[in-house]
Amino acid sequence: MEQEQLQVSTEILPDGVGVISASGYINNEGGQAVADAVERLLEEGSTTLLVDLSGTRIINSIGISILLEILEKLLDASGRLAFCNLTPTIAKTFEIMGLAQYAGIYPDRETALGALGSHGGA
Amino acid sequence: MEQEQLQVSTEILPDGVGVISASGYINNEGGQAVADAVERLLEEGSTTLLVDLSGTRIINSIGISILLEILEKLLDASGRLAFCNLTPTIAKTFEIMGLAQYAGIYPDRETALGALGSHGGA
Amino acid sequence: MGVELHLPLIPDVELVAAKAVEVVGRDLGMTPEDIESAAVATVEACLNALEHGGNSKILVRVDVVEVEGRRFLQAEVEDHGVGFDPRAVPGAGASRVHGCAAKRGWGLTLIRELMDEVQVRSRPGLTLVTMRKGVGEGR
Amino acid sequence: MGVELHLPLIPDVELVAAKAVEVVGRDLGMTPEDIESAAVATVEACLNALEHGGNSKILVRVDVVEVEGRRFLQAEVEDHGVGFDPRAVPGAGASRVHGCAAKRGWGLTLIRELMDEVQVRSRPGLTLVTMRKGVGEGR
Ligand SMILES: Nc1ncnc2c1ncn2[C@@H]1O[C@H](COP(=O)(O)OP(=O)(O)O)[C@@H](O)[C@H]1O
Ligand SMILES: Nc1ncnc2c1ncn2[C@@H]1O[C@H](COP(=O)(O)OP(=O)(O)O)[C@@H](O)[C@H]1O
Repeated sequence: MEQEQLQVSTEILPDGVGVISASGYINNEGGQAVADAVERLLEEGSTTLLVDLSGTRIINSIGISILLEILEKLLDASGRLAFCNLTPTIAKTFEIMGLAQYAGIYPDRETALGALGSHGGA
Repeated sequence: MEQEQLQVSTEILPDGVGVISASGYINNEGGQAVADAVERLLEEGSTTLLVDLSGTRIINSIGISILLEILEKLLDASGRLAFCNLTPTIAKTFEIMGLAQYAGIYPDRETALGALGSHGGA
Repeated sequence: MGVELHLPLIPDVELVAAKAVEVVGRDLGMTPEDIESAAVATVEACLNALEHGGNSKILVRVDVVEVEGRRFLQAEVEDHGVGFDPRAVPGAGASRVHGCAAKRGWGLTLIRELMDEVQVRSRPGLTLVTMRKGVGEGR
Repeated sequence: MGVELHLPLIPDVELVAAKAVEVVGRDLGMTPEDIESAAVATVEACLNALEHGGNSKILVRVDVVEVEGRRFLQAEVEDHGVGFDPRAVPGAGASRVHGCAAKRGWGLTLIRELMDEVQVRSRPGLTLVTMRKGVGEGR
Protein backbone atom coordinates (compact mmCIF):
# COMPACT_ATOMS: atom_id res chain seq x y z
CA MET A 1 0.00 0.00 0.00
CA GLU A 2 1.30 3.42 0.98
CA GLN A 3 4.83 2.12 0.77
CA GLU A 4 5.49 3.97 -2.44
CA GLN A 5 4.87 7.37 -0.86
CA LEU A 6 8.31 8.92 -0.55
CA GLN A 7 9.77 9.27 2.92
CA VAL A 8 12.91 11.33 3.38
CA SER A 9 14.99 11.75 6.51
CA THR A 10 18.33 13.46 7.01
CA GLU A 11 21.15 13.43 9.52
CA ILE A 12 24.62 14.95 9.72
CA LEU A 13 27.27 12.50 10.91
CA PRO A 14 29.98 13.55 13.39
CA ASP A 15 32.51 13.90 10.55
CA GLY A 16 30.20 16.31 8.74
CA VAL A 17 28.88 13.97 6.07
CA GLY A 18 25.19 14.58 5.44
CA VAL A 19 23.10 11.44 4.94
CA ILE A 20 19.72 11.48 3.23
CA SER A 21 17.59 8.33 3.47
CA ALA A 22 14.87 8.16 0.87
CA SER A 23 12.38 5.37 0.34
CA GLY A 24 9.44 5.26 -2.01
CA TYR A 25 8.73 6.34 -5.56
CA ILE A 26 11.26 8.82 -6.93
CA ASN A 27 8.98 10.73 -9.30
CA ASN A 28 8.99 14.52 -9.68
CA GLU A 29 7.77 15.03 -6.11
CA GLY A 30 10.12 12.38 -4.76
CA GLY A 31 13.11 13.81 -6.63
CA GLN A 32 12.17 17.27 -5.40
CA ALA A 33 11.98 16.04 -1.81
CA VAL A 34 15.50 14.65 -2.10
CA ALA A 35 16.68 17.87 -3.75
CA ASP A 36 15.15 19.92 -0.90
CA ALA A 37 16.97 17.74 1.63
CA VAL A 38 20.25 18.31 -0.22
CA GLU A 39 19.66 22.08 -0.14
CA ARG A 40 18.93 22.00 3.57
CA LEU A 41 22.10 20.06 4.34
CA LEU A 42 24.11 22.42 2.12
CA GLU A 43 22.74 25.37 4.07
CA GLU A 44 23.80 23.66 7.25
CA GLY A 45 27.33 23.51 5.86
CA SER A 46 27.41 19.88 4.80
CA THR A 47 28.96 19.59 1.32
CA THR A 48 29.74 15.86 1.31
CA LEU A 49 26.44 14.08 0.95
CA LEU A 50 25.27 10.49 0.76
CA VAL A 51 21.83 9.51 -0.49
CA ASP A 52 20.74 6.09 0.79
CA LEU A 53 18.04 4.66 -1.48
CA SER A 54 17.26 1.45 0.39
CA GLY A 55 13.50 1.21 0.30
CA THR A 56 13.30 2.74 -3.18
CA ARG A 57 12.32 0.25 -5.87
CA ILE A 58 10.79 2.45 -8.46
CA ILE A 59 11.87 5.68 -10.08
CA ASN A 60 11.14 7.68 -13.18
CA SER A 61 13.28 9.78 -15.48
CA ILE A 62 11.76 13.04 -14.25
CA GLY A 63 12.73 12.24 -10.67
CA ILE A 64 16.25 11.30 -11.72
CA SER A 65 16.52 14.50 -13.80
CA ILE A 66 15.88 16.48 -10.64
CA LEU A 67 18.70 14.58 -8.95
CA LEU A 68 20.95 15.50 -11.92
CA GLU A 69 20.09 19.17 -11.39
CA ILE A 70 20.85 19.12 -7.70
CA LEU A 71 24.10 17.26 -8.41
CA GLU A 72 25.11 20.07 -10.76
CA LYS A 73 24.36 22.62 -8.08
CA LEU A 74 26.35 20.67 -5.50
CA LEU A 75 29.35 20.35 -7.81
CA ASP A 76 29.19 24.13 -8.36
CA ALA A 77 29.49 24.51 -4.58
CA SER A 78 32.52 22.17 -4.67
CA GLY A 79 30.54 19.50 -2.88
CA ARG A 80 30.37 15.76 -3.43
CA LEU A 81 27.43 13.41 -3.75
CA ALA A 82 27.31 9.64 -3.42
CA PHE A 83 24.53 7.07 -3.53
CA CYS A 84 24.17 3.70 -1.88
CA ASN A 85 21.75 0.79 -1.73
CA LEU A 86 20.52 1.06 -5.30
CA THR A 87 18.67 -1.83 -6.88
CA PRO A 88 20.38 -3.12 -10.05
CA THR A 89 17.73 -1.42 -12.20
CA ILE A 90 18.17 1.93 -10.47
CA ALA A 91 21.96 1.63 -10.72
CA LYS A 92 21.59 0.92 -14.42
CA THR A 93 19.33 3.94 -14.84
CA PHE A 94 21.92 6.12 -13.08
CA GLU A 95 24.56 4.80 -15.50
CA ILE A 96 22.41 5.45 -18.56
CA MET A 97 21.46 8.95 -17.46
CA GLY A 98 25.04 9.84 -16.57
CA LEU A 99 24.49 10.39 -12.86
CA ALA A 100 27.04 7.65 -12.14
CA GLN A 101 29.75 9.72 -13.87
CA TYR A 102 29.60 12.50 -11.33
CA ALA A 103 28.43 10.75 -8.20
CA GLY A 104 29.89 7.70 -6.49
CA ILE A 105 27.67 4.61 -6.41
CA TYR A 106 28.32 2.26 -3.49
CA PRO A 107 26.70 -1.01 -2.48
CA ASP A 108 26.00 -0.02 1.11
CA ARG A 109 26.33 2.77 3.60
CA GLU A 110 29.55 1.57 5.21
CA THR A 111 31.41 1.30 1.90
CA ALA A 112 30.11 4.70 0.85
CA LEU A 113 31.10 6.43 4.08
CA GLY A 114 34.51 4.77 3.96
CA ALA A 115 35.10 6.02 0.43
CA LEU A 116 33.78 9.51 1.17
CA GLY A 117 35.86 9.76 4.33
CA SER A 118 39.11 8.54 2.84
CA HIS A 119 38.94 11.13 0.09
CA GLY A 120 38.42 13.93 2.57
CA GLY A 121 35.10 14.49 4.35
CA ALA A 122 33.50 17.82 5.20
CA MET B 1 7.68 -2.85 -6.23
CA GLU B 2 8.53 -6.12 -4.58
CA GLN B 3 7.62 -4.66 -1.22
CA GLU B 4 4.46 -6.71 -1.05
CA GLN B 5 6.30 -10.02 -1.18
CA LEU B 6 6.09 -11.38 2.35
CA GLN B 7 9.23 -11.45 4.40
CA VAL B 8 9.22 -13.31 7.69
CA SER B 9 11.97 -13.44 10.29
CA THR B 10 11.96 -14.94 13.76
CA GLU B 11 13.93 -14.60 16.96
CA ILE B 12 13.62 -15.94 20.49
CA LEU B 13 14.20 -13.28 23.14
CA PRO B 14 16.22 -14.06 26.30
CA ASP B 15 13.01 -14.46 28.35
CA GLY B 16 11.77 -17.08 25.88
CA VAL B 17 9.22 -14.98 23.99
CA GLY B 18 9.29 -15.81 20.29
CA VAL B 19 8.99 -12.82 17.97
CA ILE B 20 7.90 -13.13 14.35
CA SER B 21 8.33 -10.10 12.12
CA ALA B 22 6.25 -10.22 8.99
CA SER B 23 6.03 -7.60 6.28
CA GLY B 24 4.22 -7.78 2.99
CA TYR B 25 0.91 -9.11 1.75
CA ILE B 26 -0.76 -11.55 4.15
CA ASN B 27 -2.58 -13.71 1.61
CA ASN B 28 -2.75 -17.52 1.78
CA GLU B 29 0.99 -17.86 1.23
CA GLY B 30 1.78 -15.01 3.61
CA GLY B 31 -0.52 -16.41 6.31
CA GLN B 32 1.04 -19.84 5.81
CA ALA B 33 4.54 -18.37 6.16
CA VAL B 34 3.56 -16.83 9.49
CA ALA B 35 1.91 -20.10 10.56
CA ASP B 36 5.07 -22.02 9.66
CA ALA B 37 7.14 -19.61 11.75
CA VAL B 38 4.78 -20.14 14.69
CA GLU B 39 5.16 -23.92 14.34
CA ARG B 40 8.95 -23.63 14.25
CA LEU B 41 9.03 -21.50 17.39
CA LEU B 42 6.63 -23.90 19.13
CA GLU B 43 8.94 -26.78 18.29
CA GLU B 44 11.80 -24.81 19.76
CA GLY B 45 9.81 -24.58 22.97
CA SER B 46 8.55 -21.02 22.70
CA THR B 47 4.85 -20.87 23.61
CA THR B 48 4.51 -17.12 24.15
CA LEU B 49 4.62 -15.54 20.72
CA LEU B 50 4.45 -12.02 19.33
CA VAL B 51 3.77 -11.29 15.66
CA ASP B 52 5.03 -7.86 14.62
CA LEU B 53 3.20 -6.70 11.49
CA SER B 54 5.02 -3.44 10.86
CA GLY B 55 5.57 -3.39 7.13
CA THR B 56 2.27 -5.14 6.43
CA ARG B 57 -0.33 -2.87 4.87
CA ILE B 58 -2.51 -5.31 3.04
CA ILE B 59 -4.11 -8.57 4.01
CA ASN B 60 -6.93 -10.78 2.89
CA SER B 61 -9.47 -12.91 4.71
CA ILE B 62 -7.82 -16.17 3.61
CA GLY B 63 -4.51 -15.10 5.14
CA ILE B 64 -6.22 -14.07 8.37
CA SER B 65 -8.14 -17.36 8.46
CA ILE B 66 -4.82 -19.17 8.49
CA LEU B 67 -3.74 -17.04 11.46
CA LEU B 68 -7.00 -18.04 13.20
CA GLU B 69 -6.14 -21.70 12.67
CA ILE B 70 -2.66 -21.37 14.04
CA LEU B 71 -4.01 -19.41 17.00
CA GLU B 72 -6.34 -22.32 17.78
CA LYS B 73 -3.42 -24.71 17.62
CA LEU B 74 -1.34 -22.51 19.91
CA LEU B 75 -4.18 -22.22 22.45
CA ASP B 76 -4.48 -26.01 22.40
CA ALA B 77 -0.81 -26.12 23.35
CA SER B 78 -1.54 -23.66 26.19
CA GLY B 79 0.42 -20.99 24.40
CA ARG B 80 -0.27 -17.29 23.94
CA LEU B 81 -0.22 -15.12 20.86
CA ALA B 82 -0.07 -11.34 20.56
CA PHE B 83 0.16 -8.93 17.64
CA CYS B 84 1.69 -5.47 17.38
CA ASN B 85 2.11 -2.67 14.86
CA LEU B 86 -1.18 -3.24 13.06
CA THR B 87 -2.55 -0.54 10.79
CA PRO B 88 -6.03 0.63 11.87
CA THR B 89 -7.59 -1.32 8.99
CA ILE B 90 -5.79 -4.53 9.91
CA ALA B 91 -6.72 -4.06 13.58
CA LYS B 92 -10.33 -3.60 12.52
CA THR B 93 -10.20 -6.76 10.42
CA PHE B 94 -8.81 -8.69 13.39
CA GLU B 95 -11.72 -7.39 15.49
CA ILE B 96 -14.31 -8.35 12.90
CA MET B 97 -12.89 -11.81 12.37
CA GLY B 98 -12.57 -12.47 16.09
CA LEU B 99 -8.82 -12.81 16.21
CA ALA B 100 -8.70 -9.92 18.67
CA GLN B 101 -10.77 -11.97 21.17
CA TYR B 102 -8.10 -14.57 21.59
CA ALA B 103 -4.90 -12.68 20.89
CA GLY B 104 -3.64 -9.47 22.45
CA ILE B 105 -3.33 -6.51 20.10
CA TYR B 106 -0.71 -3.94 21.10
CA PRO B 107 0.40 -0.69 19.49
CA ASP B 108 4.11 -1.49 19.47
CA ARG B 109 6.65 -4.11 20.39
CA GLU B 110 7.60 -2.63 23.76
CA THR B 111 4.01 -2.48 24.99
CA ALA B 112 3.39 -6.00 23.76
CA LEU B 113 6.48 -7.47 25.38
CA GLY B 114 5.68 -5.65 28.62
CA ALA B 115 2.18 -7.09 28.66
CA LEU B 116 3.31 -10.60 27.71
CA GLY B 117 6.09 -10.53 30.29
CA SER B 118 3.98 -9.29 33.18
CA HIS B 119 1.47 -12.10 32.69
CA GLY B 120 4.17 -14.73 32.75
CA GLY B 121 6.63 -15.25 29.91
CA ALA B 122 7.92 -18.54 28.54
CA MET C 1 -12.59 9.44 -15.77
CA GLY C 2 -11.88 6.51 -13.48
CA VAL C 3 -9.52 3.59 -13.67
CA GLU C 4 -10.73 0.42 -15.39
CA LEU C 5 -8.99 -2.90 -15.00
CA HIS C 6 -9.50 -6.26 -16.71
CA LEU C 7 -7.81 -8.87 -14.58
CA PRO C 8 -7.16 -12.54 -15.35
CA LEU C 9 -6.83 -15.25 -12.72
CA ILE C 10 -3.15 -15.02 -11.78
CA PRO C 11 -1.76 -15.03 -8.25
CA ASP C 12 -1.91 -11.67 -6.45
CA VAL C 13 -3.59 -9.93 -9.38
CA GLU C 14 -5.96 -8.36 -6.82
CA LEU C 15 -3.01 -6.17 -5.78
CA VAL C 16 -3.37 -4.30 -9.07
CA ALA C 17 -6.88 -3.34 -7.98
CA ALA C 18 -5.59 -2.37 -4.53
CA LYS C 19 -3.01 -0.11 -6.16
CA ALA C 20 -5.69 1.54 -8.28
CA VAL C 21 -7.75 2.25 -5.15
CA GLU C 22 -4.66 3.67 -3.48
CA VAL C 23 -3.81 5.99 -6.36
CA VAL C 24 -7.38 7.25 -6.73
CA GLY C 25 -7.79 7.60 -2.97
CA ARG C 26 -4.60 9.61 -2.65
CA ASP C 27 -5.67 11.85 -5.50
CA LEU C 28 -8.92 12.47 -3.59
CA GLY C 29 -6.99 13.34 -0.44
CA MET C 30 -8.45 10.44 1.55
CA THR C 31 -6.75 9.41 4.78
CA PRO C 32 -4.33 6.45 4.62
CA GLU C 33 -6.72 4.52 6.84
CA ASP C 34 -9.73 5.05 4.58
CA ILE C 35 -7.63 4.20 1.54
CA GLU C 36 -6.47 0.98 3.17
CA SER C 37 -9.99 0.00 4.15
CA ALA C 38 -11.21 0.54 0.60
CA ALA C 39 -8.22 -1.39 -0.75
CA VAL C 40 -8.77 -4.39 1.52
CA ALA C 41 -12.49 -4.46 0.69
CA THR C 42 -11.68 -4.30 -3.01
CA VAL C 43 -9.17 -7.12 -2.64
CA GLU C 44 -11.88 -9.27 -1.01
CA ALA C 45 -14.36 -8.53 -3.79
CA CYS C 46 -11.72 -9.39 -6.38
CA LEU C 47 -10.90 -12.69 -4.67
CA ASN C 48 -14.58 -13.68 -4.74
CA ALA C 49 -14.91 -12.67 -8.37
CA LEU C 50 -11.73 -14.52 -9.34
CA GLU C 51 -12.80 -17.61 -7.41
CA HIS C 52 -16.34 -17.77 -8.75
CA GLY C 53 -15.98 -15.93 -12.04
CA GLY C 54 -15.24 -18.92 -14.23
CA ASN C 55 -12.51 -18.53 -16.79
CA SER C 56 -13.27 -15.01 -17.95
CA LYS C 57 -11.47 -11.92 -16.74
CA ILE C 58 -12.96 -9.88 -13.97
CA LEU C 59 -13.58 -6.17 -14.38
CA VAL C 60 -12.71 -3.57 -11.76
CA ARG C 61 -13.64 0.10 -11.98
CA VAL C 62 -12.46 2.70 -9.50
CA ASP C 63 -14.19 6.07 -9.76
CA VAL C 64 -15.25 9.14 -7.87
CA VAL C 65 -19.01 9.51 -7.58
CA GLU C 66 -21.20 12.12 -5.98
CA VAL C 67 -24.36 10.97 -4.25
CA GLU C 68 -26.63 13.50 -2.58
CA GLY C 69 -23.88 16.06 -2.41
CA ARG C 70 -21.37 13.70 -0.84
CA ARG C 71 -18.30 12.42 -2.63
CA PHE C 72 -17.31 8.79 -2.57
CA LEU C 73 -14.55 6.65 -3.91
CA GLN C 74 -16.46 3.89 -5.69
CA ALA C 75 -14.98 0.51 -6.50
CA GLU C 76 -16.98 -1.88 -8.66
CA VAL C 77 -16.01 -5.50 -9.18
CA GLU C 78 -17.76 -7.45 -11.90
CA ASP C 79 -17.49 -11.11 -12.83
CA HIS C 80 -19.27 -13.34 -15.31
CA GLY C 81 -19.51 -16.54 -13.32
CA VAL C 82 -22.47 -18.55 -12.08
CA GLY C 83 -23.63 -15.87 -9.68
CA PHE C 84 -25.27 -16.38 -6.29
CA ASP C 85 -28.07 -15.11 -4.09
CA PRO C 86 -26.48 -12.53 -1.80
CA ARG C 87 -29.42 -12.76 0.66
CA ALA C 88 -28.82 -16.48 1.08
CA VAL C 89 -25.26 -15.97 2.31
CA PRO C 90 -25.21 -16.16 6.08
CA GLY C 91 -23.26 -13.29 7.58
CA ALA C 92 -20.17 -14.74 9.18
CA GLY C 93 -21.07 -14.48 12.84
CA ALA C 94 -18.93 -13.91 15.86
CA SER C 95 -15.92 -16.06 15.28
CA ARG C 96 -15.38 -18.96 17.61
CA VAL C 97 -11.83 -20.15 17.60
CA HIS C 98 -12.66 -23.43 19.27
CA GLY C 99 -15.40 -25.61 17.96
CA CYS C 100 -16.98 -24.73 14.65
CA ALA C 101 -14.86 -21.72 13.91
CA ALA C 102 -15.81 -19.76 10.83
CA LYS C 103 -12.52 -19.89 9.06
CA ARG C 104 -13.89 -18.88 5.66
CA GLY C 105 -16.83 -16.83 4.57
CA TRP C 106 -15.54 -13.49 5.78
CA GLY C 107 -15.24 -11.71 2.45
CA LEU C 108 -18.67 -10.08 2.21
CA THR C 109 -18.71 -9.33 5.94
CA LEU C 110 -15.40 -7.51 5.73
CA ILE C 111 -16.52 -5.61 2.64
CA ARG C 112 -19.66 -4.40 4.44
CA GLU C 113 -17.73 -3.41 7.57
CA LEU C 114 -14.89 -1.62 5.80
CA MET C 115 -16.94 0.36 3.26
CA ASP C 116 -19.70 2.92 3.79
CA GLU C 117 -22.14 1.65 1.18
CA VAL C 118 -22.23 -1.76 -0.45
CA GLN C 119 -24.52 -3.17 -3.08
CA VAL C 120 -24.34 -6.72 -4.42
CA ARG C 121 -26.24 -7.61 -7.57
CA SER C 122 -25.97 -11.09 -8.98
CA ARG C 123 -27.56 -13.33 -11.56
CA PRO C 124 -26.10 -16.18 -13.58
CA GLY C 125 -23.44 -14.63 -15.80
CA LEU C 126 -23.19 -11.27 -14.05
CA THR C 127 -22.21 -10.43 -10.51
CA LEU C 128 -21.53 -6.80 -9.67
CA VAL C 129 -20.34 -5.63 -6.28
CA THR C 130 -20.46 -1.85 -5.84
CA MET C 131 -18.63 -0.42 -2.84
CA ARG C 132 -18.34 3.20 -1.72
CA LYS C 133 -16.14 4.91 0.80
CA GLY C 134 -16.85 8.54 1.70
CA VAL C 135 -14.18 11.09 0.90
CA GLY C 136 -13.06 13.36 3.69
CA GLU C 137 -14.69 11.55 6.54
CA GLY C 138 -13.25 9.25 9.14
CA ARG C 139 -15.25 6.30 10.34
CA MET D 1 -5.25 -13.89 -20.72
CA GLY D 2 -3.23 -10.79 -19.85
CA VAL D 3 -3.97 -7.78 -17.72
CA GLU D 4 -5.61 -4.79 -19.41
CA LEU D 5 -5.71 -1.34 -17.82
CA HIS D 6 -7.47 1.84 -18.82
CA LEU D 7 -5.81 4.67 -16.94
CA PRO D 8 -6.87 8.31 -16.66
CA LEU D 9 -4.48 11.18 -16.03
CA ILE D 10 -4.19 11.21 -12.25
CA PRO D 11 -0.96 11.49 -10.27
CA ASP D 12 1.01 8.24 -9.92
CA VAL D 13 -1.50 6.25 -11.96
CA GLU D 14 1.53 4.72 -13.75
CA LEU D 15 2.14 2.75 -10.54
CA VAL D 16 -0.94 0.67 -11.34
CA ALA D 17 0.80 -0.40 -14.56
CA ALA D 18 4.02 -1.08 -12.64
CA LYS D 19 2.07 -3.31 -10.24
CA ALA D 20 0.53 -5.21 -13.16
CA VAL D 21 4.01 -5.83 -14.59
CA GLU D 22 5.18 -6.99 -11.18
CA VAL D 23 2.31 -9.45 -10.70
CA VAL D 24 2.65 -10.91 -14.20
CA GLY D 25 6.45 -11.06 -13.95
CA ARG D 26 6.29 -12.86 -10.61
CA ASP D 27 3.79 -15.33 -12.03
CA LEU D 28 6.27 -16.00 -14.85
CA GLY D 29 9.07 -16.57 -12.36
CA MET D 30 11.14 -13.64 -13.62
CA THR D 31 13.96 -12.33 -11.46
CA PRO D 32 13.23 -9.29 -9.28
CA GLU D 33 15.75 -7.34 -11.36
CA ASP D 34 14.06 -8.16 -14.67
CA ILE D 35 10.67 -7.39 -13.18
CA GLU D 36 11.92 -4.02 -11.95
CA SER D 37 13.45 -3.17 -15.30
CA ALA D 38 10.20 -3.97 -17.07
CA ALA D 39 8.25 -1.99 -14.49
CA VAL D 40 10.43 1.12 -14.82
CA ALA D 41 10.26 0.95 -18.63
CA THR D 42 6.48 0.61 -18.47
CA VAL D 43 6.28 3.57 -16.10
CA GLU D 44 8.24 5.68 -18.61
CA ALA D 45 5.99 4.65 -21.49
CA CYS D 46 2.92 5.49 -19.39
CA LEU D 47 4.31 8.92 -18.49
CA ASN D 48 4.83 9.72 -22.18
CA ALA D 49 1.38 8.46 -23.07
CA LEU D 50 -0.24 10.41 -20.23
CA GLU D 51 1.68 13.56 -21.14
CA HIS D 52 0.97 13.45 -24.85
CA GLY D 53 -2.22 11.44 -24.94
CA GLY D 54 -4.67 14.33 -24.80
CA ASN D 55 -7.65 13.91 -22.54
CA SER D 56 -8.48 10.30 -23.25
CA LYS D 57 -7.43 7.39 -21.10
CA ILE D 58 -4.34 5.45 -21.96
CA LEU D 59 -4.46 1.69 -22.42
CA VAL D 60 -1.90 -0.69 -20.96
CA ARG D 61 -1.77 -4.41 -21.70
CA VAL D 62 0.60 -6.79 -19.96
CA ASP D 63 0.82 -10.26 -21.49
CA VAL D 64 3.02 -13.27 -22.02
CA VAL D 65 3.99 -13.80 -25.64
CA GLU D 66 6.07 -16.42 -27.36
CA VAL D 67 8.28 -15.31 -30.23
CA GLU D 68 10.45 -17.84 -32.04
CA GLY D 69 10.26 -20.26 -29.16
CA ARG D 70 11.23 -17.69 -26.54
CA ARG D 71 8.87 -16.38 -23.91
CA PHE D 72 8.57 -12.70 -23.15
CA LEU D 73 6.66 -10.51 -20.79
CA GLN D 74 5.10 -7.96 -23.13
CA ALA D 75 3.88 -4.55 -22.04
CA GLU D 76 2.00 -2.41 -24.51
CA VAL D 77 1.12 1.21 -23.85
CA GLU D 78 -1.34 2.91 -26.18
CA ASP D 79 -2.48 6.51 -26.29
CA HIS D 80 -4.73 8.49 -28.59
CA GLY D 81 -2.89 11.78 -28.69
CA VAL D 82 -1.26 13.72 -31.51
CA GLY D 83 1.47 11.13 -32.06
CA PHE D 84 5.05 11.77 -33.13
CA ASP D 85 7.75 10.50 -35.41
CA PRO D 86 9.85 8.14 -33.30
CA ARG D 87 12.79 8.35 -35.77
CA ALA D 88 12.93 12.11 -35.34
CA VAL D 89 13.52 11.87 -31.59
CA PRO D 90 17.23 12.24 -30.94
CA GLY D 91 18.55 9.58 -28.60
CA ALA D 92 19.48 11.27 -25.36
CA GLY D 93 23.26 11.18 -25.62
CA ALA D 94 25.89 10.92 -22.98
CA SER D 95 24.66 13.17 -20.24
CA ARG D 96 26.70 16.25 -19.50
CA VAL D 97 26.02 17.65 -16.11
CA HIS D 98 27.65 20.98 -16.83
CA GLY D 99 26.74 22.89 -19.91
CA CYS D 100 23.78 21.74 -21.96
CA ALA D 101 22.87 18.77 -19.83
CA ALA D 102 20.07 16.61 -21.18
CA LYS D 103 17.76 16.82 -18.20
CA ARG D 104 14.71 15.56 -20.06
CA GLY D 105 14.25 13.30 -23.02
CA TRP D 106 15.37 10.10 -21.30
CA GLY D 107 12.12 8.15 -21.47
CA LEU D 108 12.57 6.32 -24.78
CA THR D 109 16.28 5.80 -24.14
CA LEU D 110 15.57 4.14 -20.80
CA ILE D 111 12.83 2.01 -22.31
CA ARG D 112 15.22 0.75 -25.01
CA GLU D 113 18.00 0.03 -22.51
CA LEU D 114 15.83 -1.70 -19.92
CA MET D 115 13.82 -3.92 -22.27
CA ASP D 116 14.95 -6.59 -24.72
CA GLU D 117 12.76 -5.59 -27.66
CA VAL D 118 10.99 -2.29 -28.22
CA GLN D 119 8.75 -1.16 -31.04
CA VAL D 120 7.21 2.29 -31.30
CA ARG D 121 4.41 2.89 -33.77
CA SER D 122 2.78 6.29 -33.95
CA ARG D 123 0.40 8.28 -36.10
CA PRO D 124 -1.98 11.08 -35.19
CA GLY D 125 -4.54 9.52 -32.88
CA LEU D 126 -2.70 6.31 -32.11
CA THR D 127 0.66 5.74 -30.49
CA LEU D 128 1.55 2.20 -29.47
CA VAL D 129 4.74 1.31 -27.63
CA THR D 130 5.38 -2.45 -27.44
CA MET D 131 8.09 -3.60 -25.04
CA ARG D 132 9.31 -7.13 -24.34
CA LYS D 133 11.49 -8.58 -21.65
CA GLY D 134 12.68 -12.19 -21.97
CA VAL D 135 11.54 -14.63 -19.33
CA GLY D 136 14.15 -16.72 -17.61
CA GLU D 137 17.18 -14.86 -18.84
CA GLY D 138 19.34 -12.34 -17.07
CA ARG D 139 20.73 -9.43 -18.99
N1 LIG E 1 -18.70 -13.21 -7.10
C1 LIG E 1 -19.33 -14.29 -6.61
N2 LIG E 1 -19.89 -15.20 -7.46
C2 LIG E 1 -20.53 -16.28 -6.97
N3 LIG E 1 -20.66 -16.55 -5.66
C3 LIG E 1 -20.15 -15.68 -4.77
C4 LIG E 1 -19.47 -14.52 -5.19
N4 LIG E 1 -19.07 -13.84 -4.09
C5 LIG E 1 -19.48 -14.56 -3.03
N5 LIG E 1 -20.14 -15.68 -3.43
C6 LIG E 1 -20.75 -16.71 -2.57
O1 LIG E 1 -20.94 -16.19 -1.28
C7 LIG E 1 -20.23 -16.97 -0.32
C8 LIG E 1 -19.66 -16.09 0.77
O2 LIG E 1 -18.68 -15.22 0.25
P1 LIG E 1 -17.68 -14.51 1.20
O3 LIG E 1 -18.43 -13.84 2.29
O4 LIG E 1 -16.85 -13.59 0.39
O5 LIG E 1 -16.81 -15.65 1.81
P2 LIG E 1 -15.77 -16.68 1.17
O6 LIG E 1 -15.55 -16.29 -0.26
O7 LIG E 1 -14.56 -16.54 2.02
O8 LIG E 1 -16.44 -18.02 1.31
C9 LIG E 1 -19.16 -17.69 -1.11
O9 LIG E 1 -18.75 -18.88 -0.50
C10 LIG E 1 -19.88 -17.94 -2.43
O10 LIG E 1 -20.70 -19.05 -2.35
N1 LIG F 1 3.28 8.88 -26.60
C1 LIG F 1 3.81 9.95 -27.22
N2 LIG F 1 3.05 10.78 -27.95
C2 LIG F 1 3.57 11.85 -28.58
N3 LIG F 1 4.87 12.19 -28.51
C3 LIG F 1 5.69 11.40 -27.78
C4 LIG F 1 5.21 10.25 -27.12
N4 LIG F 1 6.27 9.66 -26.49
C5 LIG F 1 7.34 10.43 -26.76
N5 LIG F 1 7.01 11.48 -27.54
C6 LIG F 1 7.90 12.53 -28.07
O1 LIG F 1 9.24 12.07 -27.98
C7 LIG F 1 10.01 12.94 -27.18
C8 LIG F 1 11.04 12.18 -26.40
O2 LIG F 1 10.40 11.33 -25.48
P1 LIG F 1 11.20 10.72 -24.27
O3 LIG F 1 12.43 10.10 -24.80
O4 LIG F 1 10.30 9.81 -23.55
O5 LIG F 1 11.61 11.96 -23.39
P2 LIG F 1 10.72 13.01 -22.56
O6 LIG F 1 9.32 12.55 -22.59
O7 LIG F 1 11.36 12.99 -21.23
O8 LIG F 1 10.94 14.31 -23.30
C9 LIG F 1 9.00 13.66 -26.30
O9 LIG F 1 9.47 14.91 -25.89
C10 LIG F 1 7.82 13.79 -27.24
O10 LIG F 1 7.99 14.87 -28.12
